[in-house]
Amino acid sequence: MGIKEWLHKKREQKNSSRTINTAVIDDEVGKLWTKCFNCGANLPAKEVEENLHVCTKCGYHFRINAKERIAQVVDLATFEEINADVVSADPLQFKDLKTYKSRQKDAFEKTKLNDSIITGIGKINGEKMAIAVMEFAYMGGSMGSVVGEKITRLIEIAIEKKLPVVIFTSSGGARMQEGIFSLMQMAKTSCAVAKLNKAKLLYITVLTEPTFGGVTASFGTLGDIIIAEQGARMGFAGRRVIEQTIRQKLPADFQTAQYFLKHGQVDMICSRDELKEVIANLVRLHSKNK
Amino acid sequence: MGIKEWLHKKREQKNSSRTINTAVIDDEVGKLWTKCFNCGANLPAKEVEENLHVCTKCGYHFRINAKERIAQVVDLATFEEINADVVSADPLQFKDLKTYKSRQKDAFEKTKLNDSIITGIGKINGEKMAIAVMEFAYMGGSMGSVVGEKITRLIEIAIEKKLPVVIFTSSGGARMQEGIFSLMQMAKTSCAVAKLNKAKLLYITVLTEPTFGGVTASFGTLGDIIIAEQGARMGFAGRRVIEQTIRQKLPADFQTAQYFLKHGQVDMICSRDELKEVIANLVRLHSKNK
Amino acid sequence: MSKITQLPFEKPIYDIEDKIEELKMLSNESGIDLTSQIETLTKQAEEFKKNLYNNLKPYERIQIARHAMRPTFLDYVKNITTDWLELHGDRAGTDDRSIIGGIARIDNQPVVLIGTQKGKTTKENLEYNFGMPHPEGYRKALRLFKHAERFDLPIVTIIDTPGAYPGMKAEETGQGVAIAENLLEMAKLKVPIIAVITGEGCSGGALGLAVANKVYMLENAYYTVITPEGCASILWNDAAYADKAAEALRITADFLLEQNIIDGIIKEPLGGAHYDPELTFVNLKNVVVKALSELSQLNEQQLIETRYDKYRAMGALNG
Amino acid sequence: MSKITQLPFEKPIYDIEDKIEELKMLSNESGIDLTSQIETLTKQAEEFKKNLYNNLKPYERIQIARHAMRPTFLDYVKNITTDWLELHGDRAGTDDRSIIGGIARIDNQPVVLIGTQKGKTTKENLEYNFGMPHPEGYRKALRLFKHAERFDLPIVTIIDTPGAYPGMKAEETGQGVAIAENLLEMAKLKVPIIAVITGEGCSGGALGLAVANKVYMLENAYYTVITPEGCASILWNDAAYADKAAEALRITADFLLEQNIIDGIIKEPLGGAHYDPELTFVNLKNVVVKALSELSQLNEQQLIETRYDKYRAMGALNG
Ligand SMILES: [Zn+2]
Ligand SMILES: [Zn+2]
Repeated sequence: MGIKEWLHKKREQKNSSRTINTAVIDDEVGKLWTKCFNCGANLPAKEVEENLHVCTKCGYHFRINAKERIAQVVDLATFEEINADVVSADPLQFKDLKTYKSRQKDAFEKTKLNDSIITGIGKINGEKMAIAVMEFAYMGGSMGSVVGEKITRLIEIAIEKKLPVVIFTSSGGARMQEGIFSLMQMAKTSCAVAKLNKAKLLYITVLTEPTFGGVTASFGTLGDIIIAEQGARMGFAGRRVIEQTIRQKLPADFQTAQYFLKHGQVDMICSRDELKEVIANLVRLHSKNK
Repeated sequence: MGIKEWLHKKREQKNSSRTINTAVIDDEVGKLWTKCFNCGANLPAKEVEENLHVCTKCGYHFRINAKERIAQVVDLATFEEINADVVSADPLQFKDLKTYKSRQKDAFEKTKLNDSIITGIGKINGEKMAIAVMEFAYMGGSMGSVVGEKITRLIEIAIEKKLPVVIFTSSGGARMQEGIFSLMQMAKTSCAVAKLNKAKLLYITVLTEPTFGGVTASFGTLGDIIIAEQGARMGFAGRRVIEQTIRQKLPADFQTAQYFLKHGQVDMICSRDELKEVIANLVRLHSKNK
Repeated sequence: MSKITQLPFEKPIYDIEDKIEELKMLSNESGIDLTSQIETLTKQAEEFKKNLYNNLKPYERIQIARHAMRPTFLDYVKNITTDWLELHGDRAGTDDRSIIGGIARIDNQPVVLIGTQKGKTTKENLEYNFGMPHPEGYRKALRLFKHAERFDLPIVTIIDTPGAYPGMKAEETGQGVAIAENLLEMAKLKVPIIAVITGEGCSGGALGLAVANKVYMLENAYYTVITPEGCASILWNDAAYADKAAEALRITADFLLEQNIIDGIIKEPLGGAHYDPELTFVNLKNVVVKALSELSQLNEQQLIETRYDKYRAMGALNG
Repeated sequence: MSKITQLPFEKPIYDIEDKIEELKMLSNESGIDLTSQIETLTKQAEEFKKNLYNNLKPYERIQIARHAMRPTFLDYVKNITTDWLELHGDRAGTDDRSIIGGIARIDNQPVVLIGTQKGKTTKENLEYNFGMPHPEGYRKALRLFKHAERFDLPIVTIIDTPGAYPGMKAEETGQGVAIAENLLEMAKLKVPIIAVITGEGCSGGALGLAVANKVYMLENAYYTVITPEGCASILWNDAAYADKAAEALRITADFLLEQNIIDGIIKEPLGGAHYDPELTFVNLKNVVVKALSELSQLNEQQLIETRYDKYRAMGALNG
């Protein structure tokens, strides 16, 4: 199911659910009741969804998938996906306790995506831009050849069409199953950002829960403007690895968006409902004659 | 007495002092015996002088004046001083407990210099370069209009003649008696360095005892290569000001060359006898086809 | 607006005003007509005020420049811009709160705005470190300068600082080199730079944000190589001679304009910006808008060259 | 040279060599002629060695790459350059000792040399943090990259690191963004960049110095997205499966050359660089000198474009 159909179906469901009390239970839309991880409140799933998957009691931001993100931030019916069919060639024929191929298959079943990123062109509050959204549910949003290639192609299109670029990250890091090819995507995407810089086009990254490893150490933190979504955690190394290394418990706020703001690594923190407006505003502030 | 004559006289003295036992006592050459501030040793002044004014017992680097510095580092008879006659106009007609004019007069008497810097063109180990040396004995090496102007002119000549620039700093900071004009020399010299950068000419600064305030916060730390002379102290704010501000005793090594090396602010520390060779080597390493 | 804190030299004004209030009360209570006496006294007060404020001594201006209720950078942001978005951090470990930067529109023109921030309460002052930046603040500013350059945005800096912070950590992370690098990089920037000194413009700490195409000062701001207290404690051996040092250092806007150190003076309401912040905002905004418009006529090369020439000419020499 | 520490998989070799020594001693003591037996055994030993070292498993190579006596960055500097001058510090508070940089001549050509440094003793390892850089190390490298660019000097990086340090302070000061900025800036540099992985080339920590026009590996070096131990503990739930992970990750030079990830392999003496460091220095120097000469033919634009194209092409895709 492509993005367009999915969005269409979702809107239909939304409309229908307004009139029908016996809401359809759907994997993506969620269950009838949602329990907030943060405050423990049991809330009607519909209420939470309509609040952008933010707890109506405490403001906790639930993790959302890439399609939901696009539905939230991209103007209705303006998103044109590109390069949806790019898939990894499994260059190492990787196998641990499972084969990479079987993990890919499972991830596809779960997300209906070919890899952990959706890219395309669309409008955000009227501003046309090149947009990428990572999907954490696909193998932890890990970056392999497909992520690298799709981001690079997106940036190349942005340069061609003179569009700003916004990327929503969500990733545990590199995709080990692609070995060195995965590592090289850090270089590849950074090289693409270098070209974007040269073209003087605005590049915004939105770090969402969670953003770690190779994504943090490449295109994720190369934004001209770096926004952290409220409640997101981010960093280079994982919390457990660090605790093992330094043999010390880490403070509770370690690697939160607030921590990264305090330590000068993100330009701002936005709550989910601010994102659209802030992104569009930033684009306008960086455009001549706007 | 110009530099050339002074160097000439000094060399004569040096030669003569080798044969005559009853050495002439001269303000510049120093007394017969020199007591080391560091190890307390009483050493023959001549021995210390011949050792570049470095204690032969403990390696302590005595502060030397600008002329002595030039004699030490510039190849014999190659130094051509420029802009020796530039003097300050006393724009504020400044007066505290004494007038600026009288302080200038005293400083002139003490140093036979018109201000706290000597600039010129000369060779260091065979490499021709634009050279500036600050004179701490002239009002604490403070930077007023003359220092700013002479450094700027030196850099302009270096650009014209495609020469590298080396500046030996020694300064307590800005010259208060010139008020805002003094502050503006920080901007002026930094602007000149910007032009030098654009011309891709090498700029070396050698921070010697002591280098503080406005010089540290402008041309002093803008060297492509920053060398700290062994034993020099340096910093932005003075030790006492900091102790008063933070109400805390500072560690003994605070603001030493070693401290600045450890804290990433100087490229290297050189003992006095290494300077000539290192500077010349740096120039050669940064020149095409050498 | 909360009651304005009175400065020592303003006491005579407040005394007269108290007297007028007294007479008014007396008149009300007793029914005696004191209108003409009150009018006379009011006129006298006005005359006295004008005379006082138009002949301020340097050290009195300093007290106005340091007034706790003087508008701060964020007050200017709030009142002269739209669409303000603060951009945090040096991308290397620190978001120094004493220097704040961001992007906003002034009169519809997007600009990068950077300023030193002071607090109005003790809590705020601790947060903003009394407007005294660490090296990381200057590095944040530099990051934003380069951001502005990449996107061809003019830069406006608003400066009110007693100086860069003289602390141990600040030395450790390079207060000197951080300021020096800002001077150097500002000299190279390809976009218009406008600096406004709104309160205290002390030493390298102020200059680190002020290498600009156009530099303006509020009427009661001061711009100096060293705080008068610091100067007095060195040259008079006693900080109490700050008033003498303030005279000697020639730190006021009129002298600096005369000497071409600054490019213009922004009028303040009688008695200082805090007596009528709204008017101050308008005055400052008008000057900035005009400067932006003038500088927009210059190309990159001209911006760099005129900025260079401006500082190249500064100095007072014989021979 | 001090005695070489033996690796577990080398035990058979050392056993045979011990036997040969024994026979020699026996022969000396007893006067019995064992020459032919010794010769046979020596030949066998040689055969066995060749066979072993030419068929190393990935995890055996890793042990060689990690050998405590393997030449370090400063060994290469000492042996392949002249006029070395170390340039310290990030100009912002720190001189990270795990990344060392400076300027020197290789075959008379001035270059900027930057490398990760490991120690050979515990004391040295603490000083160099086991070759694991903090963000400040990457920032020092970046400063020196830009220095090289200004003076048109080629850059040579020598990499041997188990990865960027995963510590609290490192997160605080931006390990991620520091590496990312190096990748970005290396992509933009107008001078030739040559990277040599001499030992461990782990993860972003290695890549942060390795976005280059030419990338080489020593024969027994490994280059990987994650340490085999880290990979095993995640995918096999047990770091003890590191040998399996090392196989699966395809981390050896021959595979990486075949896949165009690297541009060449630098021969090591039989058994690894530490068995004959001198030969290793010569081999490495020859490769670097040749690469410098080749890259000197390219202009700025070509250097940037070919570097871009190289990384642009990396990835394994269908469709
Ligand atoms: Zn909640
Ligand atoms: Zn001594």
